[in-house]
Amino acid sequence: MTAQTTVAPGFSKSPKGRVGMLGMIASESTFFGCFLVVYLFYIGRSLNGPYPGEVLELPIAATVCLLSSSITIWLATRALSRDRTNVFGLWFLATIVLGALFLVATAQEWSGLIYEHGLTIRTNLFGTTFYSLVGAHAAHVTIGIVLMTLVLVLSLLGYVHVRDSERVEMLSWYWHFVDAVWIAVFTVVYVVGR
Amino acid sequence: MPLTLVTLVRLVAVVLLAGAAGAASAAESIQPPSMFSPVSTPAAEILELSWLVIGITGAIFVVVETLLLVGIVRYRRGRKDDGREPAQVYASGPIEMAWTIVPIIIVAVLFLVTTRSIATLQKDSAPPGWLDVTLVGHQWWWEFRYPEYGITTANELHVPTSGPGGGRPTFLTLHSADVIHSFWIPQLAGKTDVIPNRENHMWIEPRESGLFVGQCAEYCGTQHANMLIRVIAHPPEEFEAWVQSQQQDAVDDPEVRAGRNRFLSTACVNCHRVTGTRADGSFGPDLTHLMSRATIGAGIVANNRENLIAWVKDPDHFKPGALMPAMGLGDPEVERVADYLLTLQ
Amino acid sequence: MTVIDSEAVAIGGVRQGWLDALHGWVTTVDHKRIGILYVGSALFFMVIGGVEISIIRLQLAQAEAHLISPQTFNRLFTMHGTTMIFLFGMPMLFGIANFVIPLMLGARDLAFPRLNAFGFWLFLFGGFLLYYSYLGAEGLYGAGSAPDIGWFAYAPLTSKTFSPGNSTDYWILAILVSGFGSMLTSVNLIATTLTMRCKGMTLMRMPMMVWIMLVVSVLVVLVIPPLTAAQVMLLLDRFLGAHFFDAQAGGSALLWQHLFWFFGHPEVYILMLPGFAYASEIIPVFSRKVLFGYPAMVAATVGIGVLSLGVWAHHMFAVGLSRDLNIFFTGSTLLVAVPTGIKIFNWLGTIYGGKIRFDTPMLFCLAFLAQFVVAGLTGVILAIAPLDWQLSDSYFVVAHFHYVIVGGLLFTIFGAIYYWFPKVTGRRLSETLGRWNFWLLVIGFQITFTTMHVQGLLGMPRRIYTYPADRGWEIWNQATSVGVVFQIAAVAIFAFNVWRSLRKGQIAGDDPWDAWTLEWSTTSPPPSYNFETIPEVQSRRPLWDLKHPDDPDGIHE
Amino acid sequence: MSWQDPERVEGIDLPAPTHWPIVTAFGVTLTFAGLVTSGLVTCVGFVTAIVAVVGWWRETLPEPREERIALRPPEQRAHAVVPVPGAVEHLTVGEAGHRVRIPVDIHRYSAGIRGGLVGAAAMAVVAVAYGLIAYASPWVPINLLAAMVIPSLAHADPAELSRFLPAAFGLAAVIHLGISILVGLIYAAILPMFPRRPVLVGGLVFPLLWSAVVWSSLGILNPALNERIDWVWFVASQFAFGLAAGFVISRTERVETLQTWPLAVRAGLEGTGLDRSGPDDPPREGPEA
Ligand code: HEA
Ligand code: HEA
Ligand code: HEC
Ligand code: CUA
Ligand SMILES: [Cu+2]
Repeated sequence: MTAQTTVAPGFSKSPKGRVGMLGMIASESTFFGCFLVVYLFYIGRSLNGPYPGEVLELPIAATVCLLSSSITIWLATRALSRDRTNVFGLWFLATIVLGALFLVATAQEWSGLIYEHGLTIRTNLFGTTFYSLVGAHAAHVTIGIVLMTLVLVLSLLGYVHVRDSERVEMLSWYWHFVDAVWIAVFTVVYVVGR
Repeated sequence: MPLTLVTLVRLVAVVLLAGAAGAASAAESIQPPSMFSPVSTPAAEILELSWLVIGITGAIFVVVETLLLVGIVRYRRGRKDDGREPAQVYASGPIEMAWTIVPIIIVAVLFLVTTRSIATLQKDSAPPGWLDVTLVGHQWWWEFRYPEYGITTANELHVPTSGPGGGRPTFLTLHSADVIHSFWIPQLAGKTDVIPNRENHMWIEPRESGLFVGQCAEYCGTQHANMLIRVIAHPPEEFEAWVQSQQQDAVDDPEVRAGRNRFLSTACVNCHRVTGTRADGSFGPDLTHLMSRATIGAGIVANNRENLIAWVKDPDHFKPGALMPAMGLGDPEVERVADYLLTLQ
Repeated sequence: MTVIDSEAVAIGGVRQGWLDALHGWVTTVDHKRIGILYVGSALFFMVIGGVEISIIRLQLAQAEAHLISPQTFNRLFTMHGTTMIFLFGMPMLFGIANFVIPLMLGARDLAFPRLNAFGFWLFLFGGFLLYYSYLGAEGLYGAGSAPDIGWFAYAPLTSKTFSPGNSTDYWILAILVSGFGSMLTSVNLIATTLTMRCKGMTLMRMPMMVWIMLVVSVLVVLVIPPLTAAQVMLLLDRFLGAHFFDAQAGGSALLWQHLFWFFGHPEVYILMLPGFAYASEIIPVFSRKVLFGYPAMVAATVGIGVLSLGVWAHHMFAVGLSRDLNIFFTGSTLLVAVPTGIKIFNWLGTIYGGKIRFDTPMLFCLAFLAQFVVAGLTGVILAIAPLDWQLSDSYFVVAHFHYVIVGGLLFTIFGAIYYWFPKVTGRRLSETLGRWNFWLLVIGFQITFTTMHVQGLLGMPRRIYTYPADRGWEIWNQATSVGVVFQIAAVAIFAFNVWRSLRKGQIAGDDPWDAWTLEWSTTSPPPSYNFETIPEVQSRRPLWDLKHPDDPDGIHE
Repeated sequence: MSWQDPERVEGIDLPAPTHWPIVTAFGVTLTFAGLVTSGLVTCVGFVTAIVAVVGWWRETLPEPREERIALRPPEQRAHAVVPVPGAVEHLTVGEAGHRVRIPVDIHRYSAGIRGGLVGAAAMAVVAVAYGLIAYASPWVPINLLAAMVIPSLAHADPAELSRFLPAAFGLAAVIHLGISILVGLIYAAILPMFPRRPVLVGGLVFPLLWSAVVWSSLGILNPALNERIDWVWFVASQFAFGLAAGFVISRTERVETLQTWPLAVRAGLEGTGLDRSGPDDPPREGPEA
């Protein structure tokens, strides 16, 4: 009789969003997988320097920032699901700042590589694979930060509530994924690749 | 040979294909480049394996298509059908088991035999005593180097034959100067790609003398179609003679001085080599013994005065897109250059 | 909220102004209309791809012909392959899935309807971008040249050195864009299948088609990104001077091949599995028997999907892989024959004991069965590495894959169109014309593609714009070309049949084929909301249960 | 059926049509197209895409815009499916009922594996006996089997073949056991389809057929073996396998005698044709629902 009979059981929001996000993450994973494999394949095959061992340094600080941002975003989503919008905003801000710090660190690293060591994407295979892999990751971080900033602004304007926690959680999944990719990149580029 | 399944398949195939090939090229001298008329050890081994595979797949084909036909005929809806639905049968463990395992066994057998065949055919280095040839693929011609003899030639590969009591197989080392090509003479061996920044190998062992044709099999740009290969297998003595003639410096015939000078003062020398002259390019084929080759332009036209003139005037005439530019020489000059080229025995 | 009259938006509903109609189509998020858009554009691209190859066949009908220049020829086969795979094959199967799957699941739409529309438009604009290259890509010889690198675009032929100008970039970008579309649509299908099944529809009660499309979608999600990654690398090489595929800088030409075929091989199953899906729906209905061995079919589908991820280097047997790799990839490739065989035999098992009705959809599926076996067996021949050394890159390969793609996929696609056309439009396609279509296509197909095997065995490489007269290939090529005439006639009759039946076709009714899956329980065409109330099922064949309440399916499953 | 006759509902909410997807797609495509045409195109495309995405979001957040579609009037709805009881043909053999899983009696697959292993042992005994008698070495048949895969063995002399070679032994064992188990499984699956004399069929007919197939292709399958093979012994070893495996399997369970059934029925492929009622008999009624 009423409108409720018209709602298909499948139309409830949550599971399909999750499945969709998992699908996107799966495809992004194979995308990064290819760049990682190519990086591994080309290790030690550059015909000329600079070589990774000479110019790369462990980005410890950046890594700490990025990994800890996974914790802050988890705290943020938890706060939102408990309807504590202000706490949510704070943790979200923290996440954005940590992500931005990571980007700053990357930018510094790159400018050092380019201007001090003369390593560009054209220099050799190391440059080619390094900038594309790290760059692809940084691009994902940037997208994440833009999206999170949007959400933050909306929440400051009072548009974000518990009912959106599902969506914000999907965003956090994306962010966790970006973090996980960084662990792989870190291992391949800075540990194995040096 | 007893009349077995495989011989039967063989007979049928040979008759069919002989008809196929014969019908088309009755009068021509060139043997069609068919893998079914091998004259070299690897090609013959592959053909042996093919018979087995063709036999097995042929048998599967016959069985499955028969089952299908029988099914269609036997279970078509009859004229006087009562319109009732047939009994519904969901599955049958045993028969499914059977038709899973039978293919597994067939696949296992094929796999095992192929393993042996791959191990026999694929060689990574030349056994001692073999003739070494280095092959370089170019857009759209072939360069052949014989490091042992210091010879370089193009488009026509000369090798010795092996007799029944053994002989001298040829081991080819494959390189590319630009993009990927693939070296394929079906009567001698399977194809192997020719890849930049990578060294590949293959070997041939012709058991008959003669001319065997093939062509580049990997798409390599505009003139991929006209990157033909000619392999000439000689009896060993004849091969030695050929080697000796190739080791000579280029003929320097005073009668064609004019053409020679024109040639040497044109950009030809940047791309072509004629030993003993200042022509020392390697972008195009070595012309030192140009006239020992039966064709030009990687096998597309006969090597004669008329075609040489046409070629030098405008390579695009035979081979649109070829990487040799038209040099803009006037007609008489071209003819003189051609006369010079004609002396490069 | 205003209540909208459903008929106004239903397909073939009340007449609207054409502008309104157009607006309706471009803004629609209804899975059925998007499905129709997909199928329509796919057919459009198929005709384009067919015209391209017809020109090629004209050129090849004679030895040493000079009808078209080598450059034109190379562009034509590149565009033919690219168009047929990316702009005909994939969209066609996404289109049919779009229309049918929500109906089969008893859902109102896909999980993300707007994303669905987005995916479609990405594909279509990607296709336009590819064809814009004919006008826009200032290649080596001035304005206007399509890509000429072959559909698998092997490095280093695609590098700036060997492919100056922008034609290659058009190829990359167009496929990149439509690739995004495919990926989104697949994610959408996965989410729909996993979360929006109607009540009672457990995974093992889904129609076979849904299972297969689920596996296909997972494959798409996993293997399109490697293609995208490879294309991004190539773009970096071409635009920023990176060296991924640059042999001069120590880069590897084979890297591209590995990445491409890691995508490319699963891609061919992405194309063929939907064909299996249509056959798995059509053969039971027209044999009047339940699909034989459903669990085995599901297992085989998943098996094919998994195995297909580990066989890619069988396209690279001739590149000089190590012995061990050649042996490994021979073995893994051969293994695919096992689950595929299971499928073939299960379809045969379905036919056996049935009462076959030879309507056009069934004719196409039976021909598919007969032809696919040949295609698969030539695949097995190619999978034996030493044989592949002889046959790779020859017309035998061309014959093999057209036997699968045309003899298998195209036939099942026609079967599917004849099968679901009544559901989509409410009218049936003419059976008489359908038979003409079928027989002409069978004859044309056989003449064209059976002869191609011979050319390959006689040593004719593919992608050559001309060939010497003394090789013995000419009459075979002539036969191949003659077959195309029949195919053109078949496609033309099909087009005519669609055009005529849309206006004059026999009214179909809800369930013209006496079939068993949920899409036949609603009207033809279905209302935009698909079902008044969401169905509830007890078995794999809900309509069977309704038709034979004394003998329901569920207890046997 | 319940879901076939809907209660009256006012309408159904469906996602509203929107032009943002097409605009977004257009923007994205232009963004890429700009790379090969001009930067301006990229800019326009990018801006378009951003505007479209914002529009898209505004339409879907916080809740996606939907519109209510009126249900079609009842006369334009789908017809309820008409039940046709008793319209399905029956099986008369086996259990009562419309549909059964056939064949009814099957062997356990474990019996097949066991049979395969026993057969493998029997075959090995014969083969090794042959090795001892003909070459005074038990390793010859084993090495010959391995020669199917190892090219160097294919050209080995008798002395080499008489030696114990660990790699060849391992390989031969894997091939022998693997294929034996598979064949044992097939036996278990299809012996019930030949119910009259399972041991005769499985022990003699199949091995003979198999030997014939091997005979016709051994030259390619295993040239080394082909040169040295003694066909009498070979067939004997096949019989040993067939008899041992057939015996083990057919002992595990009694097979119902189905020899009056057509083969397709024995295989479990079809169910029609079992109805023994003649064509003139009236069609049987299904049990009342
Ligand atoms: C639609 C797609 C499709 C499908 C389904 C297949 C299916 C198969 N293909 Fe094919 N293939 C292509 C499309 C497809 N292919 C394309 C497009 C190319 C070329 C790309 C290019 O170069 O441009 C290609 C190229 C190609 C090659 C590379 C050739 C080369 O370039 O050198 C190989 C080599 O192994 C191969 C093998 C196979 C095999 C083993 C199967 C198997 O899946 C077949 C399995 C089926 C059967 C075997 C038949 C049924 C089974 C039975 C009846 C059971 C009993 C059988 C046995 C025990 C053997 N294919
Ligand atoms: C879905 C995939 C698909 C489909 C359906 C087809 C369909 C056909 N293909 Fe294609 N083909 C490929 C995928 C496909 N192909 C691929 C991937 C390649 C490799 C490309 C490469 O090497 O890079 C290839 C390559 C290829 C070649 C090799 C080219 C070469 O190597 O030089 C040939 C040669 O004959 C060929 C022929 C045909 C023919 C005759 C059809 C026919 O079935 C087409 C029939 C359809 C029509 C003819 C359209 C009907 C048109 C009308 C009704 C309008 C009227 C038409 C006219 C007036 C002309 N194809
Ligand atoms: C830019 C480089 C270049 C220049 C300059 C050049 N050639 Fe060539 N030449 C080539 C190439 C490349 C080929 C091989 C073309 C092919 O077969 O695709 C070739 C082929 C030939 C052949 C055929 C050789 C064979 O065996 O097939 C002849 C003869 C020839 N050139 C003569 C000349 C003469 C004479 C001149 C000068 C007037 C000249 N070339 C200038 C690059 C050049
Ligand atoms: Cu060289 Cu094709
Ligand atoms: Cu493949």
